[in-house]
Amino acid sequence: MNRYLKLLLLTSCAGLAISAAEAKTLRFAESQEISSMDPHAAREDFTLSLIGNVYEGLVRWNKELKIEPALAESWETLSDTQWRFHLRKGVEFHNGNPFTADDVIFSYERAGSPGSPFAGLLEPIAGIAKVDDHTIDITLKRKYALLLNDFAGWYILDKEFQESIGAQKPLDLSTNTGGAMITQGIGTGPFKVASREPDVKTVFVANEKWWDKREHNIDEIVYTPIANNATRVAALLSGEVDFIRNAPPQDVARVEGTPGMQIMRAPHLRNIFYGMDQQSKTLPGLDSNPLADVRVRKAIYQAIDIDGIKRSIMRDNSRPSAIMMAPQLPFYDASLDVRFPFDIEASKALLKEAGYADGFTLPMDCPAGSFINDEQICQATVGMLAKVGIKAQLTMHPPVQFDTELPAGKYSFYMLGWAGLPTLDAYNIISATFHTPTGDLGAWNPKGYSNARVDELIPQIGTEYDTEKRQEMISEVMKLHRDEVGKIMLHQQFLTWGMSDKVHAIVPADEYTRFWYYTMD
Amino acid sequence: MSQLVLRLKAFGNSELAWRFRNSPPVIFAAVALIALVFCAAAASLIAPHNPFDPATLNIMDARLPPAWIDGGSSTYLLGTDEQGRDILSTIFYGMRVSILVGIAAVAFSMTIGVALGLIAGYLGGWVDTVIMRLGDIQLSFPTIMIAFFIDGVAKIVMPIGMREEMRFYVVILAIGVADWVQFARTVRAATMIERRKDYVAAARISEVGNVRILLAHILPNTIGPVLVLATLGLGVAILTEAILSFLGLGMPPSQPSLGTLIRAGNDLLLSGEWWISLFPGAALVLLVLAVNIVGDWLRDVLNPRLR
Amino acid sequence: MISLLATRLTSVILVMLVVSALSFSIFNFLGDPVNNILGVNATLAQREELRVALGLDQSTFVQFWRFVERAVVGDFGISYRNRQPVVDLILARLPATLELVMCATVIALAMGIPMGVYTALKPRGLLSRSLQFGSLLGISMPQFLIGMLLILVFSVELRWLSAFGRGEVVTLGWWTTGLLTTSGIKALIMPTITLAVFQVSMIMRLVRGEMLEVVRTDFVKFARARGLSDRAVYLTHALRNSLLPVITITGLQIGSLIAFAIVVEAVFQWPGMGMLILQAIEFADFPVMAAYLAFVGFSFVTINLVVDLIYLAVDPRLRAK
Amino acid sequence: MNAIVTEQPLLKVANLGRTFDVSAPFLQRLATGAPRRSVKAVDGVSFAIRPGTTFSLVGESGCGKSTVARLVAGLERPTVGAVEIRKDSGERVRLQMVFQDPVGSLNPRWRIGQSIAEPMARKLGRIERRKRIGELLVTVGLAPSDADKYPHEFSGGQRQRISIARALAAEAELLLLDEPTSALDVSVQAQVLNLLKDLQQKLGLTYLFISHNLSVVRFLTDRIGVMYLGRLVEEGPGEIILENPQHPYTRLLLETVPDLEAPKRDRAPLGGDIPSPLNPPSGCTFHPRCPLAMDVCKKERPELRHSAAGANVACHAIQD
Repeated sequence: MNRYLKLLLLTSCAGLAISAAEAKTLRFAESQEISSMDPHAAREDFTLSLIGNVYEGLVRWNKELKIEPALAESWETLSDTQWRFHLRKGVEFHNGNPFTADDVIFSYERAGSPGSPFAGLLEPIAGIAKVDDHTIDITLKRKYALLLNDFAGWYILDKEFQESIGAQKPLDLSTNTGGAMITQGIGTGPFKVASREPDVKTVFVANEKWWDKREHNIDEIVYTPIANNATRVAALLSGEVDFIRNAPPQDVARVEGTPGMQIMRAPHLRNIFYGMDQQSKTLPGLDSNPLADVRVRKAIYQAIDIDGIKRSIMRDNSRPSAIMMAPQLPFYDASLDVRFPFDIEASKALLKEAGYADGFTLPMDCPAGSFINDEQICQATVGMLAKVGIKAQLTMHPPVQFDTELPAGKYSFYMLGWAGLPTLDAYNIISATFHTPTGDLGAWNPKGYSNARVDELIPQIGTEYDTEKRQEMISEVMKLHRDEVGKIMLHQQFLTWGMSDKVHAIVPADEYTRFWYYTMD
Repeated sequence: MSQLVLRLKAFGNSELAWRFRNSPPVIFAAVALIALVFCAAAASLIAPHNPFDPATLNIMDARLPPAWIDGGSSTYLLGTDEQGRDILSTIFYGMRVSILVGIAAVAFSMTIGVALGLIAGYLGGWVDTVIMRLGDIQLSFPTIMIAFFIDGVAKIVMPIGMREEMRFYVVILAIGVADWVQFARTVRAATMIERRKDYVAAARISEVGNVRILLAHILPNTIGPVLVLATLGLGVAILTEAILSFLGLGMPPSQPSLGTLIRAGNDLLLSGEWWISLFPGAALVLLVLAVNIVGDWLRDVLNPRLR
Repeated sequence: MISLLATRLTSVILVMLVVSALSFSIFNFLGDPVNNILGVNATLAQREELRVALGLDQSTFVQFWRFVERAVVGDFGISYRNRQPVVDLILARLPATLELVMCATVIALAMGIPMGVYTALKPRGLLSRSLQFGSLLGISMPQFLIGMLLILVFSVELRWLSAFGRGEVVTLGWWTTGLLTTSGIKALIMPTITLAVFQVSMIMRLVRGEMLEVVRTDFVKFARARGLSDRAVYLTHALRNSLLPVITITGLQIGSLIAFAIVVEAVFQWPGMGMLILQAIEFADFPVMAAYLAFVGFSFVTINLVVDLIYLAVDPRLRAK
Repeated sequence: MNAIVTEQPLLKVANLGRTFDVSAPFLQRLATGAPRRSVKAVDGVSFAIRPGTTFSLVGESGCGKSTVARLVAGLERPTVGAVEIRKDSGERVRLQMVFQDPVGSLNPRWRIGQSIAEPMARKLGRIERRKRIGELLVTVGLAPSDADKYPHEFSGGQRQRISIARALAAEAELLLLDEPTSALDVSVQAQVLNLLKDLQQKLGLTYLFISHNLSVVRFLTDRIGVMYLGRLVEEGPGEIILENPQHPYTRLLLETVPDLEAPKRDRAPLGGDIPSPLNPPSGCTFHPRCPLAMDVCKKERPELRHSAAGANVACHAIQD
């Protein structure tokens, strides 16, 4: 028994040693777990980012976050509401099946089916018609400017494979037909799913038959979720993983100071801000709503020492921002991105002018763990507001509760962050967080900022194809929102990816891990 | 007055005091405990800063190392945390919260446990069965699970603005509820013995009410083991609060306990700013250790079976 | 015996009902799983649709009743987060936690009993006093602190041991074990120690206390009077008599070990049931939470029962009653 | 019914019965199908005590005599029958009890002054109360300063004195003495018995005296009741029963009375085993041990009847 055990251990060790010498394995850890191998089952950025190496859409984002052809080689607009896509020929799914128009139509019907998280994304589409095996015509319900952006997040599945495993529909929690896609998935992408144990590890191997030119040299990716920040960083420092997304700012120096380790930084699309109830007549505990007064909002804004937060809490891994749009997005207008200065005296003067010379009590709600150092930022804000007489009463919420209560309009003053993913366009941001809540618009702006002109411009921005006109409208909305302090902007977070210096990665502003651009020494 | 002196003298000559004088570690622990409790109780008087007056915080002073290290400031003896709070002061204040939570939780479980134990032991019958079966069920939930429950319930019943303020009581409840069974069992067993004793019968013949019999006669005769249990429970309660903090169910950052401080410091463990996590951790271990040493000693000394 | 089983059976049913009723009454307020499933961009109509599909629109009572109905036949629904049947999920995570708990228990017994015997035999020795102090320290430190310190020393500084996960596991039927591979055993070391510290201290103190007490009984005094050496008296009589409470406490502690495994699993990213429940809470994954609670309640009652039965088997006096 | 009618008794017990439920727990009964079981600890006991006299209940341990005392004291509720301790005026007779165990009868956490004060009238002030405690302590032969001591500072005999003082504090008219001396050394026994006798003469107290020891009873009693397995088997004036016992059980008891000169000697066992009260013999419960047993004894239970000797006897073998 003992000898057998030893033998077993020896062979397994030897096996590991050999494979490590020959193949390039990238060991990757992040706090979250892939929700599902079903690319239509969860519309959540981390999962889409990771399984985006397995599946592809008609188009994709390149290194510079520009749209480039993927499964569609080219496209043209037949009219304002009709698009023709020419599909790439000779593409094979991981199981060897050829990629055809039927797969696109199947994937449209699947992702757009009722109950699918992607139904909203594909909502502008009226129908898809097959012209031939590699040509399709897409009819829109109305003029829509962001079709290609949306298509980058809509992945194509193999019709035959899906039918063979009985997963024609995504996310059917009542009958569990999606269960088949927990551990397997067939796409056309640069990596194939080799094995998967949920919450333990997922192994991807390179797709040798990928249609695109192989820039990467990675043979295998081993993904392990590690939820605890300190444990994850420890795993990197101890050499057990090669790559972690989101090294916490406080550990950046340690990682950089460790021989053989590096930090790669990039600004993230996400802007962090405080949202405010500007519609209620009164706030809890008060007989008025000071936040309805633009002077009070500006006073709070100017009381926040954003550079102090940047230095002490973010450790210089942030960029204070004035508009809710990252410079990496199209239509960004740098001339607008100018903050009101941090100025306690000005803040006090504004409060006095608004009739709150003695300050007031302000309920404040923050998520614990949704954004980088959210808790510390909120705590620091409490201290800063105290200096102008505003007594903020901070409550921290678990994200799941926060995300439920915030849209329900239960908070008066809250922290939120918005990136504009996966559309990568200002429309996504402003339609969700600037528009007066009506129907599906303004869902994340409950009782918040409301401006008739902004509400009028937002739908137009969604449908305008002319870039100059779009630029004008977006700038106008951004300026109005900034000047009226619709939100109190804080900063743009930085991505700080920690990795072994053997890894050569690219860090895009949307935080997606596009492994087909990575190489390892 | 002179009687008090006499009593003190009598106590000084008692076996308890003798054994105390002859156990140096216990003396050390007792002194440490008194010192820690004093620092906690007098936090607002002796702490060099008030970390909970947000208006006094200066984020420019954040993350300063302890005074004896380069870059440290003598204003902040043990350095500052990410918010610019003085670590020494946050430890004093945090210890106050930890001790209060611990004592209140133990007092809560003791009160419930003793009351139910007395009732079950005295009345017997189906009341006893119900209470003890309830205890069995209670024991089927680990403390952490109960904390999750109570935390969840608290979120239902409390309006958003009150959640943070009420957290103190919620945490006490969560820790306290879990622990009543051992008190109840101890007291019940003792009560069942005491209630059969003739002095209880004598009281009943003298038409003394049940409540008075329970409180004046039986309770004092069952309280010895209860107090030992309570001392030992205090250490566990303080530790439990720290564990709950780690899981995000403990005291909030706006009124941090030692556990909250350690949880916040946990994220900085690898950052090189070791003082933010190390000192509160050391304070917690020292506090619980001192409580446990004293409790342990009391148990040995007061346990008649070990005499 | 039969009455014991009958009493315990009622208590199992009671526990399960109370647990699930309680969990259901609070689930709806922990947060809405729909957000997590559909993402932030979902429309109101979509959210509503999914809520109806999941039955979340119905009253707590109806949801509870449906849960009980299905749970009776072993169907605990499908996890919102993992999209897997909850029973499969729990069974998949069970080996990791049980292996951890069992290893910790074995270590606790293997170290705690000799240490307890030793400190009872030589209460005044220096080693005894150090062990005594060490045991007090062991019950005075929160587990997550021990775990993080171990990681800091053995993973980050020395790079000897793995900071996370189970290493390579071998599958035996539905069970997975890390005990058959080097990496698996290396991965077990730190979590096991972290979990066992408290138990070692407790068992040591328990054995010591019980032995000191047994030694004072007439029975042992007679043995001594018969001319048996102290060592023989302690090891044969005293130890045997003090093992009964050790069985009880060890058994009962297995339950709380499962609970405390939550903390250890969170620190070491151990893919067991503790991680599962933490993730479920984060995600508002009600089916997993309900099933986990029911499962933990069930194991507690079962363990209690087993302990009682062992007690009956070991102690003939109780059987006579 | 052979209730003994006496003029104006202070305590009257009529057909008193007390049954204890000794069934297994409900679930066990359910599982094993076992029936409910009960024990008749006291069964159809009747007697009365005139003011200022002593009535003694005698029998082996487990015969139900202590239960009678507890029923009289109101510590237990009778299953059948009644205890009448009201005076003609309707006023309730004040009663107190002195217990067998001198350790358990006083709350160890209370100073004895506090224990003695417990049954005192509520209206008494602090100083009066203190004074009264002192008097009572002197009455029972202790010092007033003893009031501040704790029970563990006293000997067994002293503690019984304290219990008596507590009984007197309530101004009790009826004292239930439940083996008050059986836990004491013989010399101390005598002191306590003398004290009781003195007090009866001085204060005109009425005693219900419970004892298994006929030699102690002899010292104090006016009437005697002999109990066997929950029933009175013989009842009558003390001198008659002690000098001329009729019931075979009483005779047996008297034969085995320990000699006062050799008190520590083990008593000779009674012939035969005491039957289980759970499953009492049919008819006369004494018949398995009775030298005079006849066929009728196994079938019919004898009732108390007046005997020629002057006592009331429940025995088929004793004819008028």
